Amino acid sequence: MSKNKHEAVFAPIGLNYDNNGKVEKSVDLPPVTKKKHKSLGLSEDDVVTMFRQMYLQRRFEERAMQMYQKGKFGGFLHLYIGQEAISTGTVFALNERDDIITAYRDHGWGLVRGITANEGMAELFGKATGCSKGKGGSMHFAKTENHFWGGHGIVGGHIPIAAGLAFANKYKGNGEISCCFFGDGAVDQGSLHETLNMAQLWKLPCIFVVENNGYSMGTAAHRHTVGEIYERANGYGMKNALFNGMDAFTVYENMKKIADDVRENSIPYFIEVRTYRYRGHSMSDPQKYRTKQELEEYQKTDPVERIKSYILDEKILKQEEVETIQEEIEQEVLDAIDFAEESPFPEPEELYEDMFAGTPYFHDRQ
Amino acid sequence: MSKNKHEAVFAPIGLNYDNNGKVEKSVDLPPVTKKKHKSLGLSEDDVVTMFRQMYLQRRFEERAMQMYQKGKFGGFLHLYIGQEAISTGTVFALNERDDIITAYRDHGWGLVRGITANEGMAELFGKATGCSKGKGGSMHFAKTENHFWGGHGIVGGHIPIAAGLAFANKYKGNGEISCCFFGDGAVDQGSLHETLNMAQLWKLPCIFVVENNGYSMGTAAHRHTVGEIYERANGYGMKNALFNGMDAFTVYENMKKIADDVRENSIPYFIEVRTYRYRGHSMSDPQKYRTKQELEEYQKTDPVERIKSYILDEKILKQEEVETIQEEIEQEVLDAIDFAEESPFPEPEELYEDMFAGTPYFHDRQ
Amino acid sequence: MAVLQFREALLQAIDEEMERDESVFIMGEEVAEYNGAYKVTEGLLDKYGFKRVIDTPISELGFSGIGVGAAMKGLRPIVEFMTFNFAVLAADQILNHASKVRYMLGGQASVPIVFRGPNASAGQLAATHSVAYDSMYAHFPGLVVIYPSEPDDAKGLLKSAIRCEDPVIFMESEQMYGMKGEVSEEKDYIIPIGKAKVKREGGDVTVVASGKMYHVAKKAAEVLAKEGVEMELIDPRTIKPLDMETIIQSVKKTNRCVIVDEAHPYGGMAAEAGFLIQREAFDYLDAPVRRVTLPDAHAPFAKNLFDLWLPDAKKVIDAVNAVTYRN
Amino acid sequence: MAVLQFREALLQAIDEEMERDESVFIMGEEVAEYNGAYKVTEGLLDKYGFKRVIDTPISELGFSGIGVGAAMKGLRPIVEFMTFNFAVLAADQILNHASKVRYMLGGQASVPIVFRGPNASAGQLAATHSVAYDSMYAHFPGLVVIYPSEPDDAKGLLKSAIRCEDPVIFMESEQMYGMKGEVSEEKDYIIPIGKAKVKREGGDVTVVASGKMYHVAKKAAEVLAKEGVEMELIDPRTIKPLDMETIIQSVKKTNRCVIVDEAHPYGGMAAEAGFLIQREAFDYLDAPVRRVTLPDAHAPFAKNLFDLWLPDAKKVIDAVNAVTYRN
Ligand SMILES: Cc1ncc(C[n+]2csc(CCOP(=O)(O)OP(=O)(O)O)c2C)c(N)n1
Ligand SMILES: Cc1ncc(C[n+]2csc(CCOP(=O)(O)OP(=O)(O)O)c2C)c(N)n1
Ligand SMILES: [Mg+2]
Ligand SMILES: [Mg+2]
Repeated sequence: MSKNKHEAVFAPIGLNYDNNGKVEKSVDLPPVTKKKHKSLGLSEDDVVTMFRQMYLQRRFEERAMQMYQKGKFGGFLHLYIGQEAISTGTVFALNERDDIITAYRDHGWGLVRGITANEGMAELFGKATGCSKGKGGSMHFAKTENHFWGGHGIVGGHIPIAAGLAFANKYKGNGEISCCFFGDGAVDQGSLHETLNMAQLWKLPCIFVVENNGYSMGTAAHRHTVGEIYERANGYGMKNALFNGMDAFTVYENMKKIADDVRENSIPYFIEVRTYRYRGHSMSDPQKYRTKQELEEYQKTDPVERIKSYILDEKILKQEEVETIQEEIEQEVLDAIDFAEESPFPEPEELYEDMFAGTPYFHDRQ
Repeated sequence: MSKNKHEAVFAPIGLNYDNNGKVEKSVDLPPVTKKKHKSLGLSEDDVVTMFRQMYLQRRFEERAMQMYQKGKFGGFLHLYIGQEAISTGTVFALNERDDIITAYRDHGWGLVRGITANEGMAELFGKATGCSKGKGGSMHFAKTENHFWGGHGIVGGHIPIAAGLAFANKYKGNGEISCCFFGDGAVDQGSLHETLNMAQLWKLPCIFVVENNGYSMGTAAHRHTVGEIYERANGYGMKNALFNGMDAFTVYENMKKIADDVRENSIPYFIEVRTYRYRGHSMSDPQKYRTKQELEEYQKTDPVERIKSYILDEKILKQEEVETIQEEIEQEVLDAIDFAEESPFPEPEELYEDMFAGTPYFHDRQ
Repeated sequence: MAVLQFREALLQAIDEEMERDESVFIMGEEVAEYNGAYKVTEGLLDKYGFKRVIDTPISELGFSGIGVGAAMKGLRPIVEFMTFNFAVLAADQILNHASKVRYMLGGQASVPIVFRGPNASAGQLAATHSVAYDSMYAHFPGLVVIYPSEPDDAKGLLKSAIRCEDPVIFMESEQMYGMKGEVSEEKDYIIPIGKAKVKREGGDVTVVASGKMYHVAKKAAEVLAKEGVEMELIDPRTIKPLDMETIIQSVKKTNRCVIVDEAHPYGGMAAEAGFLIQREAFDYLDAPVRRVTLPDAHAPFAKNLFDLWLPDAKKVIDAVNAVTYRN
Repeated sequence: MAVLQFREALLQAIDEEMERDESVFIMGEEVAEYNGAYKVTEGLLDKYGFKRVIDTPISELGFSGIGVGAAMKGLRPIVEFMTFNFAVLAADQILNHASKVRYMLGGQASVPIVFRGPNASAGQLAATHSVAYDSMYAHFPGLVVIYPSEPDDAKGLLKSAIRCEDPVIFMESEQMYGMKGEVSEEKDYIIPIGKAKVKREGGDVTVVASGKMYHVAKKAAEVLAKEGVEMELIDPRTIKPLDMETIIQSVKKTNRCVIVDEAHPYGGMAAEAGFLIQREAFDYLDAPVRRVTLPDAHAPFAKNLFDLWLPDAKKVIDAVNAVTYRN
């Protein structure tokens, strides 16, 4: 490397080149809520369902990873592991008919919004029985009848689309709001700026949520975006919030309050949720950009373990009951793998299906 | 129009539909500097040159407008009239080798950076003797040997290019800075957001200046962009400023200070300069979106009249001397018209010139 | 038949469809209070109000995406670009989202949206404001591309576009907005997408031309007719689907073909149609298919260069002379 | 000759040019500390430091524009797109600025910039990650478009691209990065832009194929050879300038031609080359020119559909059979 000390440096310098050897934590987690489920308005059943949901997301992905490594399917596989409190807390806080849209790290969102393990696994395998008929794969889970609009692969591309969903909701006056999830990396896309300005100007009932998991691929957040992410909202006079995304209750509490405000006042909201991605960006990531210690640090705050402990500590369920749930879910996921394996691939003719809602047209089809 | 009071409204409502009849001023002008030329470090000669420059820009465009109306040339014609204090104050504040780039409202910038009236008028006429050889027309004045990089027609497109000029300056360590001018309308483009983030992250010596002239075409600033424009910088932790653009001294004072800071510390800066566009957006604009009173209000603060009065009040020149200058400039512009008229059109072969710096290539040229 | 300007025909189409269907709305720069940069939307705000006629900031990518999302959620947006040159900024939403969302989600969403506005050059506006983008969009799957040449086509096709269940790119021309023509007064006048129209019959040569180029070809036809050469002039009207059937049928009759295309040559509609003609009517061709297009060079500002740059009747005549071996 | 992976050949080219010229630098997502998403830039940061090897945010429009500005001010940027699918967001900078600035300013600035990265599909990545954009960029004036198929071409052409005084789109393939091939060890190995290479000689049919499709065509050639059909296989290497001279010369010999193109059919390189062949070699053609392309449909995820979607040797053989009337 160049020895010239006075030479220009552009991008901020990361872990492996930092002279002072100091390891900055990629995200600082704000405190979690101190409230118990009752004061949050959650029943014991709700808490158990939350746990089920989170555990399903976790095991679904851990098994999916195995299947990927066994070569059962191809394409990208971006795991949500570590971030499940966000999907789960959010979906509990929203109404069923509120719209959700996210990026390619979408399995958790799909499952919590009603894609079955079968439909999800089959989609990963590219089978006709998948939630998107095998057309979309891992990056395009969707269940629009449940107001989950996918799964999108272009970083930042779905941000204006979320505002469009909110636009339609306001246009129709249907009382529904829309909720857009994207990574810290997506914050740097111009689409965010254009959308925030219009959302604020037009008072669109839309919540923009940055799931800041510390990294955009191999680039730590402070190396790709300046300042504190939630403060970006200030430039637009948009209401904003920052909270911990490793605890489902914290997510639930905040999202509920914010969703009420957004719905009632038809306004947009900008949120930074701090979380951590346990796995590599996708399956091919050697993860040299972070230390093992850092990963372990965050794993101590694991959202699935946390809610499990809560259930046990609060004596909502006994250890054996928790284990039974875990076994049930394990079985559900294993069954899903069988289902996916046994499901048929799409018929060849399917290549030309689903392109058009109206009259299909294919130029020079031969 | 729909009678339903509860019906959704998206874009903020403008002049002709505002129920309460209140006419909002499109831009609030901050106060001008109280300093006199000496304490600003300007000589009497400098002040006279400033006046000459501003008067030239004014008369050049007034005559250009006439020529356009006479059908002497076609295309768009966006006049800078009313905004001349910004170009003039800035160019005096910058070093000669600092880079300037702007949008399509570029005549003033070209003239003050050394495009002669002849070269400018010939460009409008599409003649071979124009500053851009007649290839670019009104929107593409440029004189790159004087570090004026044009004249660009895509709203927001030249913003990252300005950062690129700054990047090159930092890369070369040449002590030059770059300065990017764009309208309030351009603030809404995603390119601004992406560029501000990178400029701040990479510490690029670049000044981003919004010439907020109250309108983006027919849309008042508050109807297309939220909040105060200069505050956008806060989201990026970028230094910023707001000042009056109807007074050359104010522009000079602020730009000088800022340019020093940017040069010395290799940082970006974001500025909102408040000004007013006296003419329509382009020649075909009926201007129904503003009142005559509003226009007249701003014309009272006319930057050319202001500096002229200053010169007389401070007895830098006598009335007759000012008149002589005005006559000289008038003649310069009239001569430029003759020059443009008499200049040849580009040779037909010129259609294929200037596309490539290296080996030219035209597919299927026939 | 009423005589209408092109812009009036477009306005009628939008107006009728907005009247007919509450879910149709229009947005874009200056479409509402300014009544449209080129007055296509004149009076719509007064009639339909702020909910359905919406001024946007200069945020092409953002408002196109808002359109896509609104369409997914059941509305029918008409998104006006001040010109398609600026839509390049929105290309990601058009190419990666509007056209693909449905397929990627296995048919779970549809995107009934119209992107419309002026295409190609409009006099001396120089390089960034003069490009014809119809061929570019036609290259990609899932998009209907329409570029009509006359007010009647414009009205009937725009109504079809607004009713289409899928994304449509609808292209106009600044220079044609004031052009007058007879427009059907049929109550609900619809022209099906994908049907070319033989606008002039002739046995000597087939000429294919759409949009502004149709008028250039027509002028050439008039000159050639005086010289005894009868042009069959086909206006495809929709660039995609491209009605090759009608074109091939004509070529089988005339055995010669010239395609006039406002795009640059490499891979434009002319290349595509020409390729297909040689493949499908090889044995019928008495001469190779020729094309008249822009050169592979940017639009210059200077009037004389601009006139050289844009295809004109003379170039069409030359090409016809070449395929009829008259030179 | 050294045997190198495609990615190594690219890296050598970049490394040599950075070594040779201080004004060359590279930027893009993950190019520096991560050593490149596909490891094309491995080791460059260690060798050249933070000034010349620069990680960018996910801001394709912004960093492309920074590249354009830096080029105008005398640097030679190499801008890496993680894939060209994401470059759609930067299309305004590429089409409206990089290629046009020089012309609009009457030659007062030049833009020696290379935009590079993987193009087209890379296995099952679904609709937004699988599009071939070479034909699209070739459509517009002022851009050189290169899409090499073998490591040797890649090295020699990338060096030429970096030295080119004008903007170049240099396209690679995720699926070819690991592919090995002999690469010249000549000291300063340069392949001139715009020259096709006849990579296999044969008298029965001319096949034109570049990039990933070259290998598909080559496989077809091997099968056909066993059946006694000798393919002349031409790799244009640069999509624009397209070396029609070499192609036409071959067609005049074989009288038959198939073009294999990874783009969608409408107005792709195949349409363009096919159009020009019929025009320039009309009397030499014993059969119409045929093409093998993607269908006019988006990339599906499912493996079986994806395999149907992507052109394969069988489709090339079918097309050759058609033009040689063997079916
Ligand atoms: C426009 C675009 N550019 C680049 C990519 C490649 N890419 C996919 S994910 C990714 C990182 C995104 O990071 P972040 O937004 O933080 O989301 P996370 O992966 O952490 O969930 C990149 C660069 C892409 N898909 N789209
Ligand atoms: C990307 C793009 N969109 C739209 C236009 C059309 N247009 C040209 S100028 C303009 C208004 C810009 O206003 P502002 O930025 O405030 O600059 P001003 O004209 O006031 O100097 C518009 C909409 C364009 N040239 N480029
Ligand atoms: Mg992230
Ligand atoms: Mg303005």
